[in-house]
Amino acid sequence: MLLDLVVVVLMVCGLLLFLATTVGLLRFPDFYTRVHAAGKGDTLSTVLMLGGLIIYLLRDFNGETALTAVKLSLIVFFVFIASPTATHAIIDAGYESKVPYWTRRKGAGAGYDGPERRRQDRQI
Amino acid sequence: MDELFPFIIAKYNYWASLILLFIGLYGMIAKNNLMKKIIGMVIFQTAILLFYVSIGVKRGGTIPILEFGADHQPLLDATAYANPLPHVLMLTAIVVGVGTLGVALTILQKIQRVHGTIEEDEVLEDLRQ
Amino acid sequence: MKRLTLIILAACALIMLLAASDLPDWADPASPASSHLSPGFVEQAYEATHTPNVVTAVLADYRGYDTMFETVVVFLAALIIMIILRRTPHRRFCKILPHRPQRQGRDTVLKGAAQLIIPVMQVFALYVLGHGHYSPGGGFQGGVIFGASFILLALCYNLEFTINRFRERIVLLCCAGGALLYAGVGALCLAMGWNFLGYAALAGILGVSEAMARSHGILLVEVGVGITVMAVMVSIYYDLASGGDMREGL
Amino acid sequence: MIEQAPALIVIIPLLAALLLIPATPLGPRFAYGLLVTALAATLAAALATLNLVMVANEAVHYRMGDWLPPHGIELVIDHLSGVVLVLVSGCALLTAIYSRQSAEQDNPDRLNQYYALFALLVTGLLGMTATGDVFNLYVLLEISALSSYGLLARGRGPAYYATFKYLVVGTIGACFYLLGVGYIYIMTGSLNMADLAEILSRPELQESMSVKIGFTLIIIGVWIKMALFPLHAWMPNAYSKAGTTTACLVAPLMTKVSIYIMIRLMFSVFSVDYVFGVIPWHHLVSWLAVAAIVVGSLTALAQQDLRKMLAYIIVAEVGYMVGGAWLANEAGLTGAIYHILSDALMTLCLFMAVGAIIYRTGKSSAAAMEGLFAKMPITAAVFVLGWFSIIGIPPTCGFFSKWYLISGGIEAGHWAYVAALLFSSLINAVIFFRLIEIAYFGNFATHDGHHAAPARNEAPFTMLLPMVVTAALLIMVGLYTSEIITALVGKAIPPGL
Amino acid sequence: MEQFLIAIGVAILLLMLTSLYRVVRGPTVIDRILGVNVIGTKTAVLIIIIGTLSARVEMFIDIALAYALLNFITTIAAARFYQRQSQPVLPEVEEAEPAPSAPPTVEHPKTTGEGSHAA
Amino acid sequence: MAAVVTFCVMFAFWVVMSGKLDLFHLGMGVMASALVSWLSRDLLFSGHTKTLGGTLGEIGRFLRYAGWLFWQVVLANVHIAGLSLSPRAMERIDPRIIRFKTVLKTDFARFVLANSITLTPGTVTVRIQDDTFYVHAINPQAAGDLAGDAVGGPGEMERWVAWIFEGGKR
Repeated sequence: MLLDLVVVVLMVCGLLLFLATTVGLLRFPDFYTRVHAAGKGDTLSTVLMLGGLIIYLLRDFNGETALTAVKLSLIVFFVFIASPTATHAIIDAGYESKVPYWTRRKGAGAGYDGPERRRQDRQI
Repeated sequence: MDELFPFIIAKYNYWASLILLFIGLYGMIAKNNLMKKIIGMVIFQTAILLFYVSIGVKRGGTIPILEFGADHQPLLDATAYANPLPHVLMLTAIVVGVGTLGVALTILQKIQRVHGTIEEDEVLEDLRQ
Repeated sequence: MKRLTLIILAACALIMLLAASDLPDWADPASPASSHLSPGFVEQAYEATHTPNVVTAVLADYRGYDTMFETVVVFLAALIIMIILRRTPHRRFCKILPHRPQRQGRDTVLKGAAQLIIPVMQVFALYVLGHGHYSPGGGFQGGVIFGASFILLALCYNLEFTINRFRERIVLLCCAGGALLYAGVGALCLAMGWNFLGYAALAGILGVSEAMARSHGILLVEVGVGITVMAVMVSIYYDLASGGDMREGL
Repeated sequence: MIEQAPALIVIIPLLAALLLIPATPLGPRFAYGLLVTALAATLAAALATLNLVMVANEAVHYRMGDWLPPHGIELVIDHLSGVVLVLVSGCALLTAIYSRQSAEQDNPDRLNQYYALFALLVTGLLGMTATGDVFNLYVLLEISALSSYGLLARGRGPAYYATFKYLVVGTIGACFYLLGVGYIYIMTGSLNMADLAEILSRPELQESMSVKIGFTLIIIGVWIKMALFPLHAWMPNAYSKAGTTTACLVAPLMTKVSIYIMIRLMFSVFSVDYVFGVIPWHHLVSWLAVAAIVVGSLTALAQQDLRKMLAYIIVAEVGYMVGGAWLANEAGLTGAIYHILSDALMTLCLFMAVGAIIYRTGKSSAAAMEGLFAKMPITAAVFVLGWFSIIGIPPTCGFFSKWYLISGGIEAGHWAYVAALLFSSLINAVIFFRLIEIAYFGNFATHDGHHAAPARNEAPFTMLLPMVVTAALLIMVGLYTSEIITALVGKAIPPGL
Repeated sequence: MEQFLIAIGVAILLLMLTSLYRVVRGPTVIDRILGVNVIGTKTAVLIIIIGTLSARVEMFIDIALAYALLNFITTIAAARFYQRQSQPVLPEVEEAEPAPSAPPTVEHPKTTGEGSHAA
Repeated sequence: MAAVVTFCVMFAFWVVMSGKLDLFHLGMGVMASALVSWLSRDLLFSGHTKTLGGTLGEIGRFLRYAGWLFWQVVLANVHIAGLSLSPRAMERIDPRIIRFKTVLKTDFARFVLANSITLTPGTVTVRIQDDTFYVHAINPQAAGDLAGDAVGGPGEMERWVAWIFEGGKR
């Protein structure tokens, strides 16, 4: 019962983080800040959900489920390496190709760059 | 109308894949951009994959990998597993589709390099000269 | 013209959708597709081939002839892509692709990740290939993952680095070699006096029962499939990513 | 070993294709030798199989992997497929011998890979012919289609766009076929042709709308593959831009094997009663065939390029055979099957002759024919003989197949089809005389104004030999028409027609 | 508990569909790649949940791991492709400094020297 | 040396994945691990291992670091979740790119640092050009966190990473 509660808490936390990720992805003003939302929320929410599933599996503990749990934790480990790397690759590519940015400073710099920048981006 | 809805729900897999199929076919026939033609082709093939795979589903059937009972003997109850044949067929069809896609992309790359464009009318224009 | 196409296609779609009325319902256990051949496969496959994964058994044994040609299709795709893209450029027509330099000292993160992930990925690929009998997997899946590990290497380091590890000629040899292994196993069975691809013929060589011989035969051909698919993935990546001139990839 | 012959037909070219890749360092002569040897062995296996069939006087079954048919895949070779197997492997062997110079000329750098594609195309065609499983047929259809894309894209100049179009259309065709098989599979649960035929004969499936749609989709898919009239637009461009060897291999065989498949599916999977009794649109097909014949012939008349002209003639010939098969009588079907044989031989003959002309002159327009009789007398003779067969002049086999087709048309009372056949022969004769005029009386004056007899410049021996053999076969097959029909073609006619 | 897992799965699916907005809308290609990456990561979780529900999770782990790997490679490849397309071709001189339109740069207090390269 | 360690790790991974302990599958595992450790001999454990003891020490220190890092990840997520769900998000965002030079020598240590920066609150590594890091910070506070309290020296995280891979004191 207690384990069930832990599972529920973990998975709901994961879901909430994913919700935050999605909201951030839709709401943030420019590409770079969206990467923040997507890159971070994605990692931990995946990990939390997988953690919840691991505990759910381990409720009836035997050799087979233990092995399965170890395999699942390998996915967790993989996510920890892969997710920041993918985030970095994406933001590096965006930076290199001069994706328009958003900034609060100065009236002229605020908002997106002019339309010609975006048209240039479309061509790719 | 009352009959149509249960009918669609009961056979929604055919509806979904056929609609997808015709979207792909439309893209293949009507689009001017050759890349979009290829995308239409992929949609078309995917629709057929879905069509087949949906045949294999059996209510109450799990994936067709035999489960072992406590006595280490497999449970050989055919109704407990999905139909394996469509999966096998579609594995083949996927591979064929990927091969076709690769060849299509290659030829497209060559067209782009020879004619300088992947718009069909411009390619035809270039050929006429 | 486009509107005409749309109308014709919509009409065809409507006819075919309405004709779906005499198709069996979705997931109907009594439909002919689920009741004619499939019970036979599920019930006989384990006894005949010692392979719990029925899909693998059907794929590599009952319909092994199809799968052999499937491997050939993969090989064929690599061959065609190579023969079209790698031809000496046509003097008048083809433009030379623009050349972008490799970036130096920039890929620290990707290289670090690749160092960690690639070996693990390769073992995973071999695991998927070797355990096709017991879990979803087999030659195609394992080959794809193995090939993808080389693609990851090419993405994170660069194309030249990968080509130096895995040369184009060897890739092509692997493409043909895997399919040759498959067809060779089949031809071996034929030479042993059984029909083509009757792996039970291997029982004499391996010294096991016929069902086990079929199981090992399946593993052998899966290895062949895996080699071909792996090499083909790499070959297609080499050709398509560099436009056929092997100078630079993504 | 003889009972393994059906499997060997498919395996030998496959193994040859796979072995050609590691054999690259051994040089072009080895590759050529390997290909020719393998195809000769294939022809031997095909002849052995045909012999088996004729001795047993029934279909030979070969179980792949020793599995019983509805679960496993089997090869089924009866009289019809036996003939087509011999035809395909024979034509492939002749083309392989012929390819010595032109293949090396077209592919200086990648000859082994080119030959591997060649062998795989042959594998696909033979496998399609031999198989008894509808899904296996799809896989082999795609193998032959993919390798023909590769071969055609190797062609000259703007071949890429033509090949791309062929690829898109071909994929639509193959996918239609696959979808049709899906419909049939849903309704029957089987993929084996014999098993399907048994299940489909049940009365509740006869009227099923889904089976009808499946049949329609399958037939449309095969029609796209064979370039029947409204679906033919991809073909002439693709064939006329191809390399010489490619054209000789692809043009005669692809369409003929597709027609064989149509006949096989119509009568082995479905039945005569089903196709001509239940399917509501079977009357339309012969009109489609009439349109194909007329349009194909007229367009051929307008062409300047020799190979494009031949490609449009193939469009018309496809009309002959489809019309013959759908006339719903014995003479028509006999004519269609016999025409598969004779048409393959005569298109092969003509494409080879044109290839030799292109090889020597470098041109493919009708102007390349100038002074042909003086420059290349043997090639010219072969060309004339091939064209006689196309027109339908006895004793070439083209005459006899056309004879059967016309008598089938008369029997069915389908006068438009008969008229179209005669019209097409007339057009072919017109084209022939136009070409002969150029060849004989063409202006081969040199620039200084006086007539100089051009030097003799015959095609090389490896090109001449298969050409002469094909031309001889045209006459031989013509002379032995009645034997071939009673011993082989007649046995392939389904009962009830 | 099963209902709970189904609910979580459906919620994930809905959120994935919402993320699809970013894929459809863009505005730049790289935004779409980002959206696809997010969806792909969650797909792996969804596969495991489905496996748990059908009580055969050990079969689905392989699928999920393979999917996660391929999704990672896809993302990297797409990003690299996008990056490559915006790189200058060889005849031009390669830009040494980062893009002029990048966000404003402030020197970190601890680094010394190094001229500012702000836009 | 590196190949032996790689082989052991790969074989352990195989056994975990396979879960079948009969001779046939273990034999396949040995072959697979040997193949991979030959193919990828210069990938895993390349460049930054000297001895077995050194490797084990690195792994031990890394595990301690991982605990700290996980806490940082949680903080990062709470931070970003709060930011994106907050109604006044736009006012709290003030993105900028900061640049600094790292003291880390090996590529692998830089990789660990870069990924750690990406995982921690408010910062994403944008680019590494040799030893220069470009980091996108979502607001000035996050940039300040990265710097750590000791102005002029490396930030806290960088000190951790340096401690793992280059010994020295934390």
